Amino acid sequence: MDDTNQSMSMIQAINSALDVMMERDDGVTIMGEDVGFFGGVFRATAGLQAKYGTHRVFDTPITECGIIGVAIGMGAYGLRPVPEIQFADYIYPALDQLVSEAARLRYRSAGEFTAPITVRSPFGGGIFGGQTHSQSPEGIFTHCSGLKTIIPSTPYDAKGLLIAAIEDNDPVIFFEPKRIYNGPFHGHYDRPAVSWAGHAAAQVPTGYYRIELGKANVVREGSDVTILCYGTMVHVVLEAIAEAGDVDAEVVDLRSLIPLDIDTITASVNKTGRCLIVHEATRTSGFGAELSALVQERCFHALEAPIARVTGFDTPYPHSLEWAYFPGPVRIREALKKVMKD
Amino acid sequence: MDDTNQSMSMIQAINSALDVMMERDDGVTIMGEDVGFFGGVFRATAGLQAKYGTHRVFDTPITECGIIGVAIGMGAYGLRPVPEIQFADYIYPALDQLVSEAARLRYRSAGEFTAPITVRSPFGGGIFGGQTHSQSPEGIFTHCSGLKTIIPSTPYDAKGLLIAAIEDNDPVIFFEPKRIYNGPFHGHYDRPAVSWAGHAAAQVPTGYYRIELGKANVVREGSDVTILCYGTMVHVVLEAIAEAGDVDAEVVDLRSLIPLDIDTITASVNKTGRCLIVHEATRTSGFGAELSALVQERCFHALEAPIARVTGFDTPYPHSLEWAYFPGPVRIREALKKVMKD
Amino acid sequence: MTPESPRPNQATPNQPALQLYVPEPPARPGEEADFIHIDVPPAGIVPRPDIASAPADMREFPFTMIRVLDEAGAAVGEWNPDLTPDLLRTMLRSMALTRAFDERMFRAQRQGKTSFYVKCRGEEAVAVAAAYALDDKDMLFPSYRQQGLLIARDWSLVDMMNQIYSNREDRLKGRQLPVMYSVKEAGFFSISGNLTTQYPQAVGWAMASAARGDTRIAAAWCGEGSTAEGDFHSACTFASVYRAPVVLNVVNNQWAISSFSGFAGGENTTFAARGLGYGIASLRVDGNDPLAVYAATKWAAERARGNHGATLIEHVTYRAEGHSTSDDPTVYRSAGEPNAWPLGDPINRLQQHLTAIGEWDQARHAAMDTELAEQVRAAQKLAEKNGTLGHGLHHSMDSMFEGVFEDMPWHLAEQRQEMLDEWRAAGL
Amino acid sequence: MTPESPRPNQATPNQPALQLYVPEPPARPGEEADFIHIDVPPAGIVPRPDIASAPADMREFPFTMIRVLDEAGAAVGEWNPDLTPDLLRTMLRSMALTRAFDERMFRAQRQGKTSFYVKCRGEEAVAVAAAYALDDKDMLFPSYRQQGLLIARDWSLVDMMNQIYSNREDRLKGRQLPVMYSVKEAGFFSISGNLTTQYPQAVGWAMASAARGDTRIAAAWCGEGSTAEGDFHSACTFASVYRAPVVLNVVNNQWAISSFSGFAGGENTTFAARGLGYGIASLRVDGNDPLAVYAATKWAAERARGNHGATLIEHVTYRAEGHSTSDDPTVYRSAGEPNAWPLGDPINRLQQHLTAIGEWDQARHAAMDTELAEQVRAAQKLAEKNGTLGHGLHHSMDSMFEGVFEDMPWHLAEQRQEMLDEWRAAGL
Ligand SMILES: Cc1ncc(C[n+]2csc(CCOP(=O)(O)OP(=O)(O)O)c2C)c(N)n1
Ligand SMILES: Cc1ncc(C[n+]2csc(CCOP(=O)(O)OP(=O)(O)O)c2C)c(N)n1
Ligand SMILES: [Mg+2]
Ligand SMILES: [Mg+2]
Repeated sequence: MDDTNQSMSMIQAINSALDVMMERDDGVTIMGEDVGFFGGVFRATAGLQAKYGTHRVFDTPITECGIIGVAIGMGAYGLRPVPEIQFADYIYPALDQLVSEAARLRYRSAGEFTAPITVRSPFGGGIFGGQTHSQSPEGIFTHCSGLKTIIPSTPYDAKGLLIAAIEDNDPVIFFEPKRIYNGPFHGHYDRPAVSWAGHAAAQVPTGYYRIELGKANVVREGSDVTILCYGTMVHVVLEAIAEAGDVDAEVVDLRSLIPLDIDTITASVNKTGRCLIVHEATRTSGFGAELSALVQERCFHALEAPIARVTGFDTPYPHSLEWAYFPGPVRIREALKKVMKD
Repeated sequence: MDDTNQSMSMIQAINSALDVMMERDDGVTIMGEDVGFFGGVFRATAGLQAKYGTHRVFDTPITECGIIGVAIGMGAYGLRPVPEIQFADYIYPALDQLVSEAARLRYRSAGEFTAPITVRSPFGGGIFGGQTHSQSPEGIFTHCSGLKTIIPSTPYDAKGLLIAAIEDNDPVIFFEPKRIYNGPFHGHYDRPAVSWAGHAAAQVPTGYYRIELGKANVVREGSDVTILCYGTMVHVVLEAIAEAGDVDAEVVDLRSLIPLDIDTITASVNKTGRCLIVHEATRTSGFGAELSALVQERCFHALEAPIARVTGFDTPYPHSLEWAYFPGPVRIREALKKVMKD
Repeated sequence: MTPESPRPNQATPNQPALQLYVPEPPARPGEEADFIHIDVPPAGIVPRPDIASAPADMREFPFTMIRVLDEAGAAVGEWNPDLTPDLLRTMLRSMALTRAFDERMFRAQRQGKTSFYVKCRGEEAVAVAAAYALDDKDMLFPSYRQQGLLIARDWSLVDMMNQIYSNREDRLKGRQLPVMYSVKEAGFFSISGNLTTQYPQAVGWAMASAARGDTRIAAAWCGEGSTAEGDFHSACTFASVYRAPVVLNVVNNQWAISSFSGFAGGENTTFAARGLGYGIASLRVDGNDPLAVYAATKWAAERARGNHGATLIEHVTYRAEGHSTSDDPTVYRSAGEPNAWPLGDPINRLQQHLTAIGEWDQARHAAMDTELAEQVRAAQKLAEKNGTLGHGLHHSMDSMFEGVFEDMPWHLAEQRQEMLDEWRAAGL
Repeated sequence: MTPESPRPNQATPNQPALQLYVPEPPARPGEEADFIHIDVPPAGIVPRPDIASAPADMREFPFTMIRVLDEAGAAVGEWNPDLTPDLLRTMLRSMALTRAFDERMFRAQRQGKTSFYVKCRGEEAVAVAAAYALDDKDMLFPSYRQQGLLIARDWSLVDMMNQIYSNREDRLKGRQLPVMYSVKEAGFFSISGNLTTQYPQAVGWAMASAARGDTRIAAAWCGEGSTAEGDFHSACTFASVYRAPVVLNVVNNQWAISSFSGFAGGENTTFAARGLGYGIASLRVDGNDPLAVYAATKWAAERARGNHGATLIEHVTYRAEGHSTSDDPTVYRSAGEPNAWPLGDPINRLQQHLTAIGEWDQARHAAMDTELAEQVRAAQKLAEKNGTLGHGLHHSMDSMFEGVFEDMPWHLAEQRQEMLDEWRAAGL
């Protein structure tokens, strides 16, 4: 482990993770729409084609089905493809290749063939992107056996988790909360944007390190209530707690949805007796439902109030009404009050 | 309403629903792989092409994406397409057209264009169909705003619900539990198959009738525990209760996942104080998770024990190990014991 | 490499090492632009087949280019549609209005009045000329870059701007990204943000129209990059199998964001050739020649109306500016490209033609430009009275819950109430 | 019709009513079979281009048919691969073994020993001849109907049967539907139940091989019906763009379950023509002529090895029996079809050729058939010792939870425990 630290934004940390892994493993291959010469519409792959060549970093035709299908074939050959889906909203044409193929290849071939691919994709709202640049489809992937689903919330985690995902021999869906690529976002769209500079988790080692998949991070200890969240919402939740002032909440940043760190979750809820779940995705059958089910199955007798969910509403993502839709500090604060009262 | 009744299997009831609707509304148009001359691999559309012509019942190229995309266009024109996806396992290539297009067309065009399509598809296991003829992907659709998801458990319900689905002006995913097309199945694969003949719900009116979408059916009243289930599982659950003997369970056949009959569910759980959820789909992030979350959010103070789930395991559907995978009477009975004890 | 990955087989004289070919555009920033790979045949040389021709008898059409306007601005050859000067002027005006509208809305985005805008500069003929070649009642399934269709169909600029601003008069209630119009009244289908999904939908609409004995046909557009999506293939397959009355347009503007057309397969054949694979009649036209676009569209429309099946048309054109307001093309393509582009500008070319036939002059053109700029400015003023994005007037927050379904189910009603309660509780 | 649906436009002399065309096969049950639409050119007339030919110079190949064996059983023309009698006999034997295996396993399914089986009768040449034309180390991405590949690569019949029986020696642990083999050792990719997904995977494998400077190429197979899936299009697009060293085979056996090839677009052009659309070299061969299949595959393989790019090959053949054990073709197609089929039977044709050149005779053929039947019977006996589906020996129930991931996560371990506890509690 190289322990020189450097201040990085999340996008820089992701770029660094890719760079480190391309350097270490010549099977790591990046592909996707506009990821090559241009370096990606969010610049995640900037500079990598120039450094590693077009054989290892290349633009693709605009077919998400093809991108994933081809990546699976490359993975079966023995490479470690890291395909990018330009926006998570465009992952659906690839769904069959992901859930029927990548997710099941190891199983159905009894380990003869595997799909060690890491699918990177920016997800989530907060950028006025409308219905097709804002979605949070992570719940779907958590329902499909054979896929891991990872979502970082800081530059440090993004790099360590992405490296672990690429090294993983199973397919990983790596959703990047695009709203916090360039700075943490606390949910107040009307306040000036802040950058990552100065944030503790923006101090990122320049070299190789990994964060084990399946380990949550308790980003704030507390005794009143457990808040389960991930991605952008971690920052919004922290802001809401700060604004509420009077609730000593424990905040668990899941980081890994599958595999889930159930021990950290149950330990926390057993301690606090209350639980609030926050995600941007639509509510019904979102990952929050699974979290709620798991928590009540395991912490039933410890629970003092119903587990509550603050989520995106069950509508398509509405362009101009984004800030009513987005689960911001107001909604979280109000939900906290309710959970504490019940 | 024509009130001549006739004994019908589920597949006959579905065929009858299609026939009745094609007769009543010349916009109803059936399309899909092998649905035309052949009448479908399960015979659901048998005889309809001969009766209504190739313009209204036709075979299609093998592209689920195309089938749904074309159906959406026909729906936007003003027809009421009823596309068939041969097996629910093959619906993924159509996912983008379903969730990004059909589900959002009304919303994004503010009602100018709609997709009044009913997507029929056989789903579920129990037929030694292996990984790609056995899946239960309903959970995914319940997560996507703008789609209704319907699952019948008897011939009577299948016809009434399918008619209501076709008449609905929004897109409906209509999953047909193929294991019970030709007879109810109680979960004992090693006992002789039974036919629908003689089953009360196999008495089906030959004419038009509808069952409102969004209304559950309490198929067994009871006071000890509420069991939420749908499709094939309704029959397996009833069998498990009969075998258990000592539990007075109330069985709610949801019939409609979206919209959900929340009032019937909460009334029942508030009465019994216990809740078991049963489905064939894989557990994590399945619709059972949403049911569990909803029930604990609404019936928290009435609950005497944790809500439990009996589901398919989180693996691909294993061909030869089907009867260990399938949530049969043994598993349900054991879960019931646990729920009653806790 | 994964643990189980094998070593590559050693190359031998009989079996040389394989090599991965990765396309490269002719020029990157700092290099000289070069369109030598685009073969430009003289105008007028391509014959015009009968509209009932079998696709098998038309296999050479994807490999040439239908061009009507020659270098001097004369309309020549069998494809010359012989339009009246009035119609030519109307087309010129619609193209110029499209461009004026684009300029203004691009600026509005830069001024923070909206989140997003997409121009079609250089590609105006593709949409505008097609609109005039089709019937007003034919159904259009566009991508985000065919605003010219709406403008040619005389749709209200204010209405379009209301959508761009997501303001209180936006008929789409602020739900859609700017430029994702939906105008049923003008036969303009709701634009999707997901590429090429409109293609099979257009085919389905056309099949429905045919099944009902209607006379209306459908037309769809997608970019050359978008042809790679599976939806394109589904659409072409259905269009071929059922001989659907649909015109499938591929707008080859050479770029898909930063990816040149080679990444869509453009190095190995034309995009019109895609149609050959399905046995669909396929034409390739100079997309910056409004008369050629008009003529090809007319041919395809007549073919469809005569129950002779679908046509695929590749329009060879050039995206003269960035992909959208989110894009900066100087980062990935040669700055010299717009000038090196061999097919000129569609507005200039029609202007030249009208001038050549004595039906137009410099002064009238300048007057038109001034008038159109004024028209757009006036429309903008009206639209902005209804609000701009993030500034004041918009649809009510709780309208968000409407229209997901025809009737609002309980869970949405409950979520709406939850939202209203939270606001109230928070004192907002 | 929906509430908002418009009335169709009235037809006029200028605008006749549109009609929806829906394909119909030439014959249905009770009608006389007819393959007049399949044009069969004489053997030997198609020239053999250089393996480095540009696709643009080969555009006529999709519209003819490469045939080597003439009616008398002579091998003629430029495509004659000049194989040794030994290799010809080996090919014959593999085809006959494939057929014997099919017969036996079909019967095993009928006897309730397994849930499902798929025969390839009449199509044996497509897989077997290709296997010999490729290198043993080339990677194969088959559909469920290319069991001939495995047999030609001398894979163990017992191992295949173990899979079909899902028994305790099934290397796939009973997880997969019968016939969905996976044999890495034989370069045979895990078969998917979802159609055409293997196509882009094959292209990806080939691209990886090229990127690594390997010498191994890939080959994929799908049915003509499966060409309609978006995956086919993605694969062809990638194969074209990156000139991937891959052979893409379309097995046109005229039927996709009950749908004749017209529903995949076969009425309007050939399936080989699909390749034209991408600028991929495309060949169309008599799929029941083992020498033609061999020669075309060899050409494509050499082309790929020489870094000249991908080839698409349509194999014109006929599915002589039902789709699978779940299917009864007499319900939807004319009973006379197998006899009317103009390209004969691949085993008969190779037998005829070997006999014609004096390298084979009736007696040897009969002896071979007897020997192969015995070989299959013996294999079956061995396999059945390991169990048949639903009868005794199989992998342990809890093996179900293994191999979902490389390492079992807690939730699967917990579910496994739950299952075991439930059984125990139930006294099972
Ligand atoms: C399914 C999907 N994938 C990716 C995108 C992102 N995207 C938007 S526009 C675009 C490029 C399209 O290029 P082209 O089809 O050539 O059309 P043009 O923009 O040139 O008009 C891409 C990749 C998308 N909108 N939808
Ligand atoms: C994605 C998907 N859709 C549908 C099916 C159902 N299905 C299985 S085989 C088949 C027909 C395939 O026909 P073809 O491609 O011609 O191959 P053949 O069986 O003739 O070899 C169909 C529709 C499937 N397996 N996967
Ligand atoms: Mg383009
Ligand atoms: Mg076939």
